[in-house]
Amino acid sequence: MINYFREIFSGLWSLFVGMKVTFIEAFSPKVTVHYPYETLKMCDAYRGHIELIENEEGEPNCVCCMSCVRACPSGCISLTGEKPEGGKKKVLTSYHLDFTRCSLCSACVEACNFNAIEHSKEYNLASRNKEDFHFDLLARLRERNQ
Amino acid sequence: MNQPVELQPDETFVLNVGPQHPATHGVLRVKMEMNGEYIVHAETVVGYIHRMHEKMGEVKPYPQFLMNLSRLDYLGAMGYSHCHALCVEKAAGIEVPKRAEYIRVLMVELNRVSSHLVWLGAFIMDLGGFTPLLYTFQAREHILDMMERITGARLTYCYIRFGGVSRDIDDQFIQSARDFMPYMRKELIKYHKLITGNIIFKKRMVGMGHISPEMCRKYGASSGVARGAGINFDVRRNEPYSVYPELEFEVPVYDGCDNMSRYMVRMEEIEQSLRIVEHALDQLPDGPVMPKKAPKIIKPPAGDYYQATETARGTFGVRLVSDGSQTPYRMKLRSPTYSNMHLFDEACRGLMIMDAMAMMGTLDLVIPEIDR
Amino acid sequence: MIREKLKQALEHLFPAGEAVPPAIVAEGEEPAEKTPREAVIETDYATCGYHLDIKTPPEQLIEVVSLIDQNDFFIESITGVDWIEEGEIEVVYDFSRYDFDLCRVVVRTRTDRDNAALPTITGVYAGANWHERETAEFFGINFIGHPHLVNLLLPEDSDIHPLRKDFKP
Amino acid sequence: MILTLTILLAVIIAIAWAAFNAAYLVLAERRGAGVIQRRPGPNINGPFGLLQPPLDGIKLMAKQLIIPAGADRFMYISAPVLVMCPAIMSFVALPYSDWLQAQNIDVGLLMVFAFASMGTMGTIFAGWSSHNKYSLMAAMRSVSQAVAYEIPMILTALTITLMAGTTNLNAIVAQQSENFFHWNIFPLFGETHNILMPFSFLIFFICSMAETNRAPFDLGEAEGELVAGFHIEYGSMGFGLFFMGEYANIVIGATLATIFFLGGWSCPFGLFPGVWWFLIKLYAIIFTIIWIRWTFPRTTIYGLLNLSWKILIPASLVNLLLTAGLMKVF
Repeated sequence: MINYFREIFSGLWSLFVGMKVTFIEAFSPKVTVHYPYETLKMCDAYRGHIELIENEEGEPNCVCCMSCVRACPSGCISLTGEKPEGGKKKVLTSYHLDFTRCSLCSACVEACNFNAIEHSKEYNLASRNKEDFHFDLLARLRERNQ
Repeated sequence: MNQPVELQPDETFVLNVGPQHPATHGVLRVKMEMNGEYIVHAETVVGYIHRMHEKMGEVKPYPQFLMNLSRLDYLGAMGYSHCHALCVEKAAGIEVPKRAEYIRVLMVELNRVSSHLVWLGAFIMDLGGFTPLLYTFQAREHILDMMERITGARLTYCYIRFGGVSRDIDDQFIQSARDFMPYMRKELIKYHKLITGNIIFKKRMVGMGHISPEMCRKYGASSGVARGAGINFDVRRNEPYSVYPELEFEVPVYDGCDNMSRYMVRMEEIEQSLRIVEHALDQLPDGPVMPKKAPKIIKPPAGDYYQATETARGTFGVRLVSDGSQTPYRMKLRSPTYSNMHLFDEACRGLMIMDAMAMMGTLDLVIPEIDR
Repeated sequence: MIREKLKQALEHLFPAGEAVPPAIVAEGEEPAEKTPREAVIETDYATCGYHLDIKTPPEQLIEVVSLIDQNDFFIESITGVDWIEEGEIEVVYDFSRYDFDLCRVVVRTRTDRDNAALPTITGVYAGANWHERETAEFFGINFIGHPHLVNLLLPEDSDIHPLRKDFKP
Repeated sequence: MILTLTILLAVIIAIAWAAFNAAYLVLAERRGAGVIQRRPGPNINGPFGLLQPPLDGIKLMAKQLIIPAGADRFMYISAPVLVMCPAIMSFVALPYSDWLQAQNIDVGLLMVFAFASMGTMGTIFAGWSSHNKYSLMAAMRSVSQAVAYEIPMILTALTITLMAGTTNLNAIVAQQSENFFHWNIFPLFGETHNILMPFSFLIFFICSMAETNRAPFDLGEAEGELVAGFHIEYGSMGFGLFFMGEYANIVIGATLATIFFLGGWSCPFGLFPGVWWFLIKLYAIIFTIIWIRWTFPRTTIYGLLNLSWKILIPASLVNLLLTAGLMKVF
């Protein structure tokens, strides 16, 4: 009989302890970021989709060694390059990234020995159109330079 | 205490819980044969998000398979990469620098804390309390921020490489990890006040959802399920790997075999993980995080290799059959929730549906990890 | 030591197969040409990750597994390996222990590729149910006596066996 | 004629008040949850999110009402009405001050309880007619829950009636009007000094939460196991009516608690009685209910029934008996 009442009262007490916790929390400051109105900056290590790195002349660093293509587990990079007349190095003519298949694993960036690709800090990448995720990185580079 | 009435064979009905159901945390379906609110028989149907990672492992060279391991378990991805890396390193004989191994353990343990926090919040949400989920997410956010700064991702880390890790940690990370410890301990006290002591919660947990040690053995359960049944088993200590022998921690064991024991085991695991992190930070040696000559092409000698580790969800094992080429001949991923979930069919018999859901919560399910 | 005990018990079970000395395959060395059908091999834990490697013919599988069950091992996983060149599928059973007497046991048994069938061990370990279903659908093995041998992870109506080496999607 | 018109107007105002409360309590709940969980809650539509309820209403009304195949159409459509109508009807009898009341009914207490128990009818109609196993189980739960909690609730109300000697809600308040110590919750002075009343209040409060299917007793709509319970198959405004009915019931429960125990519109110090005191007390209780919802996990169905049959009903019976005895003695 005593246990019956003790259980009731200890049970009631535990409820009040819980309510105190939420009461204190109710007067603590908000912790959320109101997303479309405020945004956070991505950290340096953030892995977005890849982006070409340019040299001083605004041309891509890429020498078309194809090591990123080979390193990619999903086969989402395709690039072409050609040797210009009289030139010594290969010049990048197209660099396509199929972002629908990319899993942002960073293998291509690590495979690159010429500091030619990096991760962008872009994360607002939602679209209803699949074509929006086939990036022409060379065109993006040119666009950025203008 | 609650016994269903005797029933005729045609008095039961079949209830489809899932594939989309709030309590199954993903696409899992349980076909329950019910007698009123009592479960007569349950059959779990898995495989809705099966992606055949094992086949991918057979067709890709070793380094390209690394990122798949993060996709198995979206909450505790680091532990899975760790196991895979350890297995391949063992097979190929790659030396890992001490510092890298410490950083791996640091990250795995932080990841374990964050995984358990999500489990805690989601579990209380199964029980109908929504608020603890957001409290645990606040604490988890600190961990994710810390790890994002180093690894570059919040869930699919892909941080561990064969021979080391991709990026060294810096002073800011160490400082924030140290600051996190007292904060997290304070939060844990809050959770205990808000949840563990609560009479409603206790009534739903104590003595409910019996899973016996014998059942654990027959089904190969691990993690909180086994330790909540009084089995003193943790791969980190029973079968030491990595630098765990150098670190101090205890393995919490409760022998209630009920929901409460499994819950308490996981809550104490958070504390122990914090202890490991603290200790690893104290002992962190200097040095490189990748070996001088990290092999680009990995060709383990032909043979059969096995490595098990303790991830956030239990014993994860990688069986690697190599034929000496650049791609594995066979890559078997033994996932812990697979065994834990299998046990549900038998354990939930005779329970009421709400107790069965509470028990399902204590199994700590992550469905992609069952389905692989 | 549970390892010694189990090894002796198993050697008792295989009177025909003589005990093979520990086969530590050194680097570069060719593996043995023809592995015996039944053997208990003590392996090097540091390189392989398990202690005992038991090869058993399918007929004796249940006996071996029961013996392991009696010694309080828990089932860790069941999987298969398709040795297409030898025309055989190897099914691998992993067992381990909950206590500190660490002993990982691997039981291997082989069956013909074209007409793959093995006895089920669900009678011994109830937890083998899903593992066997998974192995059955991935490799196309018929586990004779299994209570509910339908596809687990693959779609219910599919009859592909994706982990066979000759599988073409 | 004029009298009839006045009554009609009063009833319309009561209904509007019920609907207004139901709609804005949804917002209050969401904002309250946000405060407890350290996030803002809905604050985009209008100042402080005040336009959220009407916009939600427009959205719900614009949606198609889908009747599942195999459903009992008549019952399916009538269920939300059966939940919302009795809730609104009860408002007619509820007094907010000595003059602010739609209709002063001598059996007001009985009428409110009668209508409150009719809401369960809507629940079981919805659960049965939806042709869904989840909703059926939820309906069965709701019924057993309603039966279990009606008894202690009415027993407690009976205690109040015994002390007040009337079922007129105005008269019950009038007896507590002097000051704080005359309220039924702490009746130290006046005719009805009864030390058991705080427990009565607790019983009544718990029962009113259980009656209105509020967390932690929301077993009828336990989303953890029964997804959404009895209104799982309802969309559009059918769902909206269930939602509003729930909040209207909360208002009724809180109003009754205020009238029975907290002295209605009387001031704690006997000064300036008025409708504002009533509203302060009413919303304090409602916010406590919201606060409780966002703190506790859900009970189990047998835990809930055990609580009722093993603790609350004996307690309220003992309470009734002792109150009767005390009244005889003093």
